[in-house]
Amino acid sequence: MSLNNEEFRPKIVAFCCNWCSYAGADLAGSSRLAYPADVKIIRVPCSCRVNPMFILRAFEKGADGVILCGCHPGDCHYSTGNYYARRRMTLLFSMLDYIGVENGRTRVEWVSAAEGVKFSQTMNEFVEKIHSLGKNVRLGDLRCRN
Amino acid sequence: MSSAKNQAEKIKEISGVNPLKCMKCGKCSASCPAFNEMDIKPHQFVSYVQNGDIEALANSKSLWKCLSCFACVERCPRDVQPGKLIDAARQLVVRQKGQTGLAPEEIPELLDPELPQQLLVSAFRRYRR
Amino acid sequence: MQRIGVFVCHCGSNIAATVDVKKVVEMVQMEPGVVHAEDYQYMCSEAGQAKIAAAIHEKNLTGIVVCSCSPRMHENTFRTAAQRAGLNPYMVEIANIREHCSWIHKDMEEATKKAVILARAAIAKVNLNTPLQPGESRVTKRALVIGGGIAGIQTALDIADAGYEVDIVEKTPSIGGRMSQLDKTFPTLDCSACILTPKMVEAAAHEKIKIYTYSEVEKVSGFVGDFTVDIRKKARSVDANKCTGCGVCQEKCPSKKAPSEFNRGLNTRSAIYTPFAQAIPNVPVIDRDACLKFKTGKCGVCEKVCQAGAIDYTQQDEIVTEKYGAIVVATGFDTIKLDNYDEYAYNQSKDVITSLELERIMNAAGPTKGHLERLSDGKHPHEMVFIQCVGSRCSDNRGKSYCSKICCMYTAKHAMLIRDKYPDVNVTVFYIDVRTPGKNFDEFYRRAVEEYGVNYIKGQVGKVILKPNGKLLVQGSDLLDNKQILKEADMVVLATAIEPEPSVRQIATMLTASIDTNNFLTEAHPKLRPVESPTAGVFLSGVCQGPKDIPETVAQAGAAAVKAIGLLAKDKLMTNPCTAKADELMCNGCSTCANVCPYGAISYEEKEVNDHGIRETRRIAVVNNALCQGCGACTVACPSGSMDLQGFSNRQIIAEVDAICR
Amino acid sequence: MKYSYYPGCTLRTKAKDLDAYARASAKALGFELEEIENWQCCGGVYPLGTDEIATKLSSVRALNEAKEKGQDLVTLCSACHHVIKRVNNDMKNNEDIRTRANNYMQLEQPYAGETNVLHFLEVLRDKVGFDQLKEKVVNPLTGKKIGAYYGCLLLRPGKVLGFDNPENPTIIEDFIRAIGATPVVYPYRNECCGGYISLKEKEMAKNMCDKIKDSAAGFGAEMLITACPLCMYNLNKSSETELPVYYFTELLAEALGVKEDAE
Repeated sequence: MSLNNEEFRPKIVAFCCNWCSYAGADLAGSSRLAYPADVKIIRVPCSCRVNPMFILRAFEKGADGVILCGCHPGDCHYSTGNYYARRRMTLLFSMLDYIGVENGRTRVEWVSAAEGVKFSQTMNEFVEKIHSLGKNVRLGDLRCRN
Repeated sequence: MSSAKNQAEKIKEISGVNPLKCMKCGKCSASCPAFNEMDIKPHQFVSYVQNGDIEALANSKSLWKCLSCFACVERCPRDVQPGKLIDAARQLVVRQKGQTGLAPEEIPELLDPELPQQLLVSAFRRYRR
Repeated sequence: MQRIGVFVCHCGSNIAATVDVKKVVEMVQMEPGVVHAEDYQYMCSEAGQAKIAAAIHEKNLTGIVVCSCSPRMHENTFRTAAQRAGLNPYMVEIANIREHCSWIHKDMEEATKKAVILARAAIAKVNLNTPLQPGESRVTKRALVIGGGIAGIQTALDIADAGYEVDIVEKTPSIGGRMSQLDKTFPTLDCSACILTPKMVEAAAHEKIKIYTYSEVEKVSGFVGDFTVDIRKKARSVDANKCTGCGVCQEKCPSKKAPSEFNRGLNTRSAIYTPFAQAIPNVPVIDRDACLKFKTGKCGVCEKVCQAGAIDYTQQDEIVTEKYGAIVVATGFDTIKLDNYDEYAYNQSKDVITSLELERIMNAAGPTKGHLERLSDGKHPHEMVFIQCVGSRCSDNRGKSYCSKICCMYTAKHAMLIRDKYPDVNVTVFYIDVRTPGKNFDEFYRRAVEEYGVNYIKGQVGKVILKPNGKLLVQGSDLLDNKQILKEADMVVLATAIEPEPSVRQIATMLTASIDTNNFLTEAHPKLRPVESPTAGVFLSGVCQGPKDIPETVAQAGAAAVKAIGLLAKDKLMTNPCTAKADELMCNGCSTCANVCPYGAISYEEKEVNDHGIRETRRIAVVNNALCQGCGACTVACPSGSMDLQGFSNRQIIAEVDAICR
Repeated sequence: MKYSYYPGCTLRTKAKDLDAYARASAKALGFELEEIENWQCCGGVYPLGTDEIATKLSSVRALNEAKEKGQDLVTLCSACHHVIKRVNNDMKNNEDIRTRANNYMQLEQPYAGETNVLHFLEVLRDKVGFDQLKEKVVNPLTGKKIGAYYGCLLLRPGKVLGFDNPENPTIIEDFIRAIGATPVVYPYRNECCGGYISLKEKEMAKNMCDKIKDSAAGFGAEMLITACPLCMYNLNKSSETELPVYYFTELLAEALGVKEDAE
């Protein structure tokens, strides 16, 4: 447990596909649907562009949660990309669980360009979940810690 | 007794209803079989709660006329479910004021040989603490 | 090392009110590679762009980060500005500090912190950007319109008039769509058929337009400018080249019990049929589910009576493959099923009907020959009640959350027409709100009230009750009078919500066009690109994009046509340079990438490579840049890490991750 | 087949018929109703308030007992069915209520809505099957025109009870057909009879019952059947319209030829 009394502000990386979820996040923005500033979005062309390595990297660098958002199944701009993403992430998440990064720290969610409300809700829920899990220390590089 | 605003909040909490979802279509009042017996009509419950006019609700005849038949709950197109608001208002009155729609001394003369137990049981559940 | 300029936009107060832009400028200056940083009120303005150009020249910038609105909004603006100043446009990255920051956060300190982090991520990425050159692809100068209603017809006519070939694919036996089912149109009460049929004829006669009726889109591949589409021409069982359209077969057909789709099932039609008299083409189809010849093998009457010898029971479905440069979706709508609204007794009484059914009843070619009568007993009604918003504006999952938009106006039209033709009929309308935004619309509604004496009651109906005497009792609210009303009626008409024609889902999937939770196709931008799908080369026409009336549909159809023409007019298209690329030295030719590529863009070549001085021939993946759409599936599948995506490379994304987690 | 069975207070007293005919019919149809031990009254009214826990516990006890036996829980009285089904739904879907109720209950295994709650009519429809029932009928009630009176508690809220289409139900009509009689469909069959207020609001209850009976009679019904003792009492007591009301189980027992067994 950390001894400092500062409020825990999780670091959360959200990978969003350009066609659905990034647009959904834009819609959440233009509709002023708030979610915590802890979430930072990285734009990728498709959810299938997200290499499991990116997620491991994020945890290694101190992320407390990583969420991947793509188009709904069947609606992928590239037809099948989100299916690849789903399979890859299912595997990765079970492995993460095995090495001690709780399942709740990772999530895959389908958000369409029209679902600003869903995007905001999802992020709020996810941040809340990360808060309940607390700081992620498992994959952080101990040698980098002061 | 706490302020009207707190009571309105309490009613929202007990009922789980968000009155802001109401679009004032009146389908609840159009469905209510007890409409003509009510002084405050089902669709008005929403605005009374919104405006915090709880005193009027508490004194309303409607609390005791609602049949809990869920017609308004079933048909409400906005999922507001006014029946739950009415029930929560009744709960509030029963709990806080100790007021009831049924006094024990009234009961003997209301009884008849065929009266099913559940009617008494439910009357007590509904009308008394 | 890059020389990066960072430009922070105030966006008026949109950003500056919640993000301390000066602080962002101050903070990013410490980032590696940054040699210039400034803020300005409107970066996208002429003056803002000039600032970028000036900085490129003065500071010899090699990369740009603009902290502003979403890249979906102005990425192109800033890339073009950079290009004009001599920089490769792909050296520009956007940090989205408006939609993803200032608009969703309230606390200035927090929002500023986040804006700095988003800027850092973009800077980290630009540090690894490389100049990219877009390729070129060809444009097939022909358009496909899916759906042959008024939207599709209008789009096709406009594209054809501009000189391009257009094919219309319509799944029913005739073009015409919903508009052909309407009796009159608001707010001028034109006869619907009178204004529609000339357009249908014009489309059929146009030398640039080819119409595939009784046909469906089966498969779509390719991309903007170069789509390949399989169209299934369903077997008509009638040879269109021989048929003269005399109609004798329909008259003589002994199987007349199939419900008429055109009349909404209110009456029946023969097994061999054209949906309506003005059908185009005027060639019947045999409904094989209803035809005795197909069901029992016995009959063959139509074949015997056909003088032209056009009947062909052996006809098979046919697949036609065509190339198109642009695709316009115009699939239209249907009314929702009313099974969730049995309180209105639609399934219990024949005298409770939908508004579209009333259109058919009012129409001279309809099931009652245009006479207003109860379908239960054929009697003339004296009291009619209209119920608005049936299944619209519902957030309880029973109906649709949206306003269907057209119902208020067509109900006023129906009420007016009935009062005009049958002054003895009293008309009552139960409404929640009367919504009439549109030219001459409110005046139209007021005429229904003031000149025709239609009785409007504010309040929804709770239940329609059947009486033993065959009458209906409508139990509704009168909110202005605070009363519950019991109104006796002979007929009840439900203003039923409309929804996108259900087949649009499959079509959207084939086109990889996005669709919203209500199955309406999503536009590329809700305000600025309302007739384009986010999928390049796909355009939207009519109700498939959202509820609209005829004038709006026609306007949008024209707009979609213009966008399609704008595309077809080009000889070449610039392709997206953010394509996959294999590192020759790392690739071991395993074929994993080709297996996941949805475009078949990856092939393998035997190529001579120089691996640290060793020259040898290896099997290496080669990406066809014209086919690659840049999804990146191959980059993750690649076991050796050879495959990477230009513009979204592994190193770039990892740099962003690192910057965010720092 | 064995089911856990929750009779409820009224079936032990004023509505013994409803219960006895049901048991006799069940036997004839090849299933058994095993009364759960020490059941307590469900309270007669589902407590709508989100903060009410104690009033839901008796239902949870019954539900948990069925769970422990690995049986579905069958109810007969509309009110009991309504209350138990809704409490079960809360236990399944409402984390807050589930946690608090389990804190009170101190069960070996927490209860989380595992039990399947079935109304006797649902057993007939979904487990026995109306076609099967039809085959077991020995005294078909041919020619009898019967109106189904559903009332409110069995049907609403439709999303929770999932009993039948709440605005146009067919289960009792199908039942009537299965026992050889003719169903009479009338629009007030799912309108409230005012049972809950019949204790004090006599006039109001009378109006409502008259409406229902007049409508049914108007469409040609010779009798009504119901599953609810409260409706039965109210329709008989509050209305002067001559239209007999029976429990559906009585007609079932009659059709199956086991009516005497029950008496």
